Amino acid sequence: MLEFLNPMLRPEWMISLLFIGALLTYFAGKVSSALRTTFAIIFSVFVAFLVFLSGSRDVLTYWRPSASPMGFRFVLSINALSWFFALMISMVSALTIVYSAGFGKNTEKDNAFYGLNLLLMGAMLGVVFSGDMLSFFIFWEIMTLASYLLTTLAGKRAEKGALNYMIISTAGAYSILIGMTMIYTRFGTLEFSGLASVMGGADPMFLLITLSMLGIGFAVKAALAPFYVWAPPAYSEAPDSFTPVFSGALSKLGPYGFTLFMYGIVGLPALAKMGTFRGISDFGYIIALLGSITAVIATLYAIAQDDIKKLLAYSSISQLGYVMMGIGIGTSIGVAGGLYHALNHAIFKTTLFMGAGVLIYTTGSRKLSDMGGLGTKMPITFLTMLIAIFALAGIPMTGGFGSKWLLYEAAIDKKFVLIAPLAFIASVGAFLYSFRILQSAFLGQLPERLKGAKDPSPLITIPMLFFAGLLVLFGIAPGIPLGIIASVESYLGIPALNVSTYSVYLGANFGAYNAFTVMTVITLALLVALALFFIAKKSRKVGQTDTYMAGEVPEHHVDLYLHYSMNFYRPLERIFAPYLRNRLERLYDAFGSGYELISEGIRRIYTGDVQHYVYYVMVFLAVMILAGWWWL
Amino acid sequence: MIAEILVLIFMPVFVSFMGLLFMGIQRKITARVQNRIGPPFYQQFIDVMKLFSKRENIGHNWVFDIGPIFAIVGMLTTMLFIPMGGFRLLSMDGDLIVVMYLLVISGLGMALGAGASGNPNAGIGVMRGLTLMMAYEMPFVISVLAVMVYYHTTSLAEIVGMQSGMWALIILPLSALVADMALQAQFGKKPFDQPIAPAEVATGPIVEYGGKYLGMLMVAHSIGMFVEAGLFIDIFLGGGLLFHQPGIIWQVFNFLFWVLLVFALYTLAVLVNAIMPRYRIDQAFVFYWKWPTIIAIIGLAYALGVSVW
Amino acid sequence: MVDDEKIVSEDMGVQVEKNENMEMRSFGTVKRWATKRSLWMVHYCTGCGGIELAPLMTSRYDMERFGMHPMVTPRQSDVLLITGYVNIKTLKRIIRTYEQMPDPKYVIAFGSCPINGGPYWDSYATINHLDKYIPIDLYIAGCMPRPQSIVRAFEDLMDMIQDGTADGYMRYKKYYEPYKANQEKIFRKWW
Amino acid sequence: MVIDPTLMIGVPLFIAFLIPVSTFINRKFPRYLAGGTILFNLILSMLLLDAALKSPVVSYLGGWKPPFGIVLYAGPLGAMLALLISTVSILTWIYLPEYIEGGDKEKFYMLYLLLTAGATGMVLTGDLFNLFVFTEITAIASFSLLAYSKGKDEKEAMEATIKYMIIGSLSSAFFLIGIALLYSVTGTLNMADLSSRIPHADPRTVAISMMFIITGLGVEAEMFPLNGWTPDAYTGASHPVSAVFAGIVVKAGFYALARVIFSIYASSTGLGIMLVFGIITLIIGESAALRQTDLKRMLAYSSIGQMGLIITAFGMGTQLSLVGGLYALLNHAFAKTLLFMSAGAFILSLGTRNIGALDGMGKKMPVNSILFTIGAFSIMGLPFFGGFISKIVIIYASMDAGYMLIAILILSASVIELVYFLRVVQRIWMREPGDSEVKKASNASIISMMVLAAIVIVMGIYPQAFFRILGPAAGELLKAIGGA
Amino acid sequence: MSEQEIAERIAKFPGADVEVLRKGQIAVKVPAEKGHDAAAYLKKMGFAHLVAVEYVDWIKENEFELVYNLFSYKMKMRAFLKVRIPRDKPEYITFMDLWPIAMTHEREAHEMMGIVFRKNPNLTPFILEDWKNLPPMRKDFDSRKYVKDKYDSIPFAEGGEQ
Repeated sequence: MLEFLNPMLRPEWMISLLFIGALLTYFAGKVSSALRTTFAIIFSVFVAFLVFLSGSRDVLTYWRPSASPMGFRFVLSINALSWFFALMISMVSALTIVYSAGFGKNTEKDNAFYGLNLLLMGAMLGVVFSGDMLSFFIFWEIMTLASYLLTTLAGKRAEKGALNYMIISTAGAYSILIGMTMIYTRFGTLEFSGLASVMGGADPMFLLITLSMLGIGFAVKAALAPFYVWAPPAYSEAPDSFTPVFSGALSKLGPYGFTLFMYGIVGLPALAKMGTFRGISDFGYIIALLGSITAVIATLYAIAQDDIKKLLAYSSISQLGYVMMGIGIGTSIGVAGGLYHALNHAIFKTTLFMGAGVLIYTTGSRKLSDMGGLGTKMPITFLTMLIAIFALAGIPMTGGFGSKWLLYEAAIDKKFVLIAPLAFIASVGAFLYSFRILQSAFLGQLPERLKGAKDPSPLITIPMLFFAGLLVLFGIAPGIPLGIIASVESYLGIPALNVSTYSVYLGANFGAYNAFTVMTVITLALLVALALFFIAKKSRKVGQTDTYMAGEVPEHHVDLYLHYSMNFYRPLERIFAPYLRNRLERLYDAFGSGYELISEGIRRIYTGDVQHYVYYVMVFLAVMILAGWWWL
Repeated sequence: MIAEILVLIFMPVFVSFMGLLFMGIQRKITARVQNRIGPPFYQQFIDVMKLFSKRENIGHNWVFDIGPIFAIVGMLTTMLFIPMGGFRLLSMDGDLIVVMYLLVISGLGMALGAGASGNPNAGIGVMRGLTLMMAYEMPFVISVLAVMVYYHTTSLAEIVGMQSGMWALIILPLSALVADMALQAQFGKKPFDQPIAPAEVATGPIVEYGGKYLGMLMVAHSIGMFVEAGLFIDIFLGGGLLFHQPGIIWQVFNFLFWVLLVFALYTLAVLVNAIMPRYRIDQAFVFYWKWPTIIAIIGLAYALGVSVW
Repeated sequence: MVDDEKIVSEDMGVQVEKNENMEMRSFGTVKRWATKRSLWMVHYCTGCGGIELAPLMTSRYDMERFGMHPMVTPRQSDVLLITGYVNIKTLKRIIRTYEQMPDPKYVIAFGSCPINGGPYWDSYATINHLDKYIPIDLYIAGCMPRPQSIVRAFEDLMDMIQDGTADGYMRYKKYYEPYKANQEKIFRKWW
Repeated sequence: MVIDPTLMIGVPLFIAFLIPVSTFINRKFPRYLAGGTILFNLILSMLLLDAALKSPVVSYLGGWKPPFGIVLYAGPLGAMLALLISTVSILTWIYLPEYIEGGDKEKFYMLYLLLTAGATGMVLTGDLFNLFVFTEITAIASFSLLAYSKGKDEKEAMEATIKYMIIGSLSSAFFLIGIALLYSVTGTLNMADLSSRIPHADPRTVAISMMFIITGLGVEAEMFPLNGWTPDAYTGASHPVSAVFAGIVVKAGFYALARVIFSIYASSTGLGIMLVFGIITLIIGESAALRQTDLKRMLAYSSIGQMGLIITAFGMGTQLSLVGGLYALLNHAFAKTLLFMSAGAFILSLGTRNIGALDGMGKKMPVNSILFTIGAFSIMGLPFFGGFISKIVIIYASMDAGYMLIAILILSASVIELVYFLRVVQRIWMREPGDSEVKKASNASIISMMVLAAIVIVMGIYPQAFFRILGPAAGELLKAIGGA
Repeated sequence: MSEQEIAERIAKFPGADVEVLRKGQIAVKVPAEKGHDAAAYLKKMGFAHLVAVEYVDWIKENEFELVYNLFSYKMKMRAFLKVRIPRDKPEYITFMDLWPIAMTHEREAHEMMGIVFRKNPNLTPFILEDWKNLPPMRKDFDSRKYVKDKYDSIPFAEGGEQ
């Protein structure tokens, strides 16, 4: 029935549709806000549907520009790997646009907001669909620019965060450019397909340099250990309805880059040539180690945050550390775990940031200690965020556990005794800070001013419910996502995972995880518990402030001293405070101000006194003549 | 197949019954330590009966009710995935990592319910519980990792199978020692019972739970006792399988020996509980992340060395 | 001292299930036995009797033999021990704690002060007859009863529970209005 | 009819001297006369470019053959630069009236025409001495234009002019010495003859003459040690004049340097010097701009930096790097002129050159802010703008030529550039404006700025059109190096 | 420093009638208007700690007696500064400038005895529950009558006899 869409299933169609859509939405906004929002939703959802339909059959499009000096052609291709990431990105961006339409605040900035959102979606799809290095770099730069402009829409508070984000990601993009040009000059071709066959032969030293240059660029985007400095301020200061895309979809391009270049182009055998450690490449091991270290550090920071968006920002960095750990461990289980966790992270982080947006919209403040007791007032938001937090913490009832399980299997199978404990501590820490959100925002005492809080408009809750439903579905049948990932792995040349709908068979001396059995046991146990619950007398519901306070009556006007959420993990913070004094931020600032001093020195060269200038010219001439004389 | 299902049904009933019995006996032992007569050994059953027969149960909201329900669900599910007393139950479908994450469900449910009660004491209690969990997870994970690395598998059933010759306790004594220290906090016994400290935070999370809620929590705790002890036994004490000859009699002996082991472990924890005062929460955290972690790392290094070499 | 104009909203207070026709339903002998054999108590040690409870818990008298256990929160306890003289301010807290306890709940008053005000009967602040405000199941006479008499009192309470005469909580529900009226005579509606 | 480059130079010169006479007809006449000639020059240069793309147009002044007569050689490079010069000067002519206040306008237009004629002459000439003559004309015109600003910043302009004159005269002196040395050795002044005779000449004097000429022209092309005059010149000049400086004068000066090194000397040491000093100029220009608080001074240092980038690109000497360098030259000419114009609009309405006063201008002068942002984004090299394409081509070229360190330095310099431009752009868009009312820029200036912005965006989105011209232009320069 | 020496030093204060009660305790009677200066004098001497402001109801002499219980840590000596004020209009100045804690003691004296302390900002109701009656510590307040008509008048909730 949808055959008529077939011609549209080509990558250049989707990207150009989005770019045109961006312009149309921007100018439609000048006319009427309703038109602009509908345009934005139509374009994004339609393209997301197209991406979904396109499936993972290989599609290649060539376009040779007429008079380019370097004589090459642009290539756009859909393959298993790019389709998997495109699915993730389009799903998150489309539904986030629907989500932000629900807020309905109509300011001049909204035209720019929706236009840039579509542009960003197009750029991200461009990066993922690009078949050659130059289009990859061009779309990468467009994506950085679009996300930077979107961050600046948040106004004064986002100024420092946006500038830092732009500087560090441009530096990363430039290191990618250098890496790419090194490959281009060595092999003469830009297209990934051409490179894949040739790259294997290169000498390990060359491979190391190029991969590390590219790696720096992708590590910046994936907020890996030394480069995550830009992430917390950027994620938390960006506009509330943009952060889901920022941390949900945008951050996935780092891992995409790593997977593409490490396994898609260089390939496992060539990586192995660079030295192996217990069966996996040294390069991969370093990335895995960096990933797990990032996970722990970011978790310790996240536990101490009171601002909900900053907390979620640190949590995204730590979860991305997990993804990088998975991709770093090159075995089929490791990469499957990494990719599956990237998908899970895209879903539950988007839901969490959407929920955070709703909370900030209802309570008007970003501090967790100002919220409280919204669980009963906003049940849908509470339920969706609860499921997302279950996935974040990796509770077996949701999809989140599957990816974490695969990561641990991979780490333990290869006896990585440094990565596995770090990962586990980060996961327990994840459970701590995710519960902090629940406790501060949804449980505890409901303050007087939030009495009127209720669930937001359906436009907001539908995307959140969709994502929550997806997480539960993955909890029951992890086979669906793992099936796609298996096809991606076979495309990348890694031995694919043997997957059935409910469980994964890893091999002889591995544990097993049958999601179906776990879920059935949980439901049966639930029935038993409910039965036990309903045997005894029905419980009588009492008011919220009717709690045991040593007989004291909580005076009504003293609103929130009953709500324990300020300094929730004070003892922990006190222990970790000496080690967590933002050393990395201070290092970056020192580097920045150091350079300012150097440039202050340089500025002094231009003294403004013409004698000096003449003196410079004469010295230059004298040196030149001597050099000329001596040389020739 | 029918035998399997029967075992699956009766095991939880047996475990909760024995759990309550052991808790009663432990109260008697603690009393004897304090040189007093102490309650009858079946006191725990009376308490549970009284709690369930309360004529009025006071609850706050539906999230408050979920607390105890989740606690029981978490413990029941975890229990079924741990090989107990010679029976493999469902441990073929979920390995050690699944079990470690399933353990978290009951803690999470309790935290949710306590938070929903709106009492600040509950909030503080939950914070202490989570901090304590993070504290003892570090050494516990490293010691369990040592075993997994040594036997090169994550499946509990296989670990139990491989220990038929020699218990892991003998091969990796340090890891076993650290795991036992962590067990003290998992049971929630004295030096590490900050979350439910009666004097400081009025029994922490369960301050608003009375009547049937408290009864359900007590049942959950009894199952929990068997889960945590059972986990330790499976990893370090060969799943309590002393006699390996075939035949029903040996299986019965094994089962009884396993029950004895659980009782022994729990008594050890209770004896420590009877005499030790309570740490402050940050002292407990620093305690767990200092010496037990160092010992666990040494054990891990040893296990790695032995397994790789 | 509570200033007058503070309007206390409805859900602030403790709702007690008011039904006048509360009679002794057949409250199963087993249930009564279980309640009898595991009495958890929260003790209101404002008066001088609180110190008498310490020897009860320690090895000499060991009330745990009867399954009794000191509990911290009213939600988990069955018995409220008023261990001394009661004045206006402490009466407020006693009433709130009493109402937060789930049924079936019993009250034991130690010493002579709750009976008739004891030596402070003529003070402007002392509550002379505590049972005008909350139903008391059992009094222990003596200007601070010795531990033996307290154990004896607990045994009596157990017998009363067994044969169903300890129905203070039902009387509170039955005569809820008069009790509340008396309480409001002492201090304005503060909860 | 045959397109004769001499018309493009002769007509503006003739009319330039006609202007003072024309004031007697009526007050307004000089402005339209100047505008008319520049328009004529624009059309002519378009036609010249078409012709030059097919085959280089050569014409002899006064009919005499090379060794004596002066030859005008208009290859694709020269024609393209002539087109660039006339477009920039016509757009500045539109932008002009609002910013030149006071007194005798016709003198200004005379000098303005002189400047355009001189620059066009430099670009089209094939004779070395003729190149010197036109350089002198441009220099004189730019001295007087620099000094031409009445009102409160007159003192600053005067000081800048003096500095520029001193260094300018020094540079023309060295240029002349160089030519004299060359003439003494080779006996001819025609570039084509020179390039054929230099290999047989005495290498030592050739080298020395090259050094002299490089120093002379280096001053015009803002190479590192020689560009002392640039910051004061740009800040001192009135806004349209600094725009013209960035757009025409420096470009012509650089063209002269490139023409000399590539087609006359064809020497690798010359390229090496350009490469080394280019990269130094880039780093120093960008770093100095980082700490500026004065908007125009920041733009001045940024233009030094960009010129450094162009010099480096040319210094690499491969076909790809030349295309990249030319693309960067075009982008810089248009974008920098746009930046100076919109900065002028800001400064005129705010009254101060301090960057701090720019807070929240996005709300008060939205159109001007958008134009400033487009200019800034293009210089920074962000996608959708010219700078981006030039950056990619230059980096590919430098890696191709094996200069990996140069590529890294270029990229880090552009990161620094990103920092100080974004600081200004963010100040404009993301801060709350003060409450003082602000005079809007006039429509004329907005139109000229919009045209420039459009060109820059087209350069970013549809680069093929420009590559079609730049390919043969780069080939022309290289061919001379490759062989006769 | 023995009691006698301290007593002589206090006696130097004009109009102070000093008497050593027993080891470590000295009583100082001072006329009402000199009370504040005497207190300042004693504080300078070393009596840094105002333990309490006690109040005695001499109903027969129709006077209230305010006893300022001062203690000196250095000399380990307690001094009772006694001041008499008329009973019908009991007013006195506040000692808050010397000892800030005096505010609470004076607040209690005001509630229990009805003595008004000028310039004490916080003479609001303190312990008693909305008290409409005579200040209770006064001798002419009949406590038994109050108990009879406040508490005994309340019927037994369940209708039992008195």
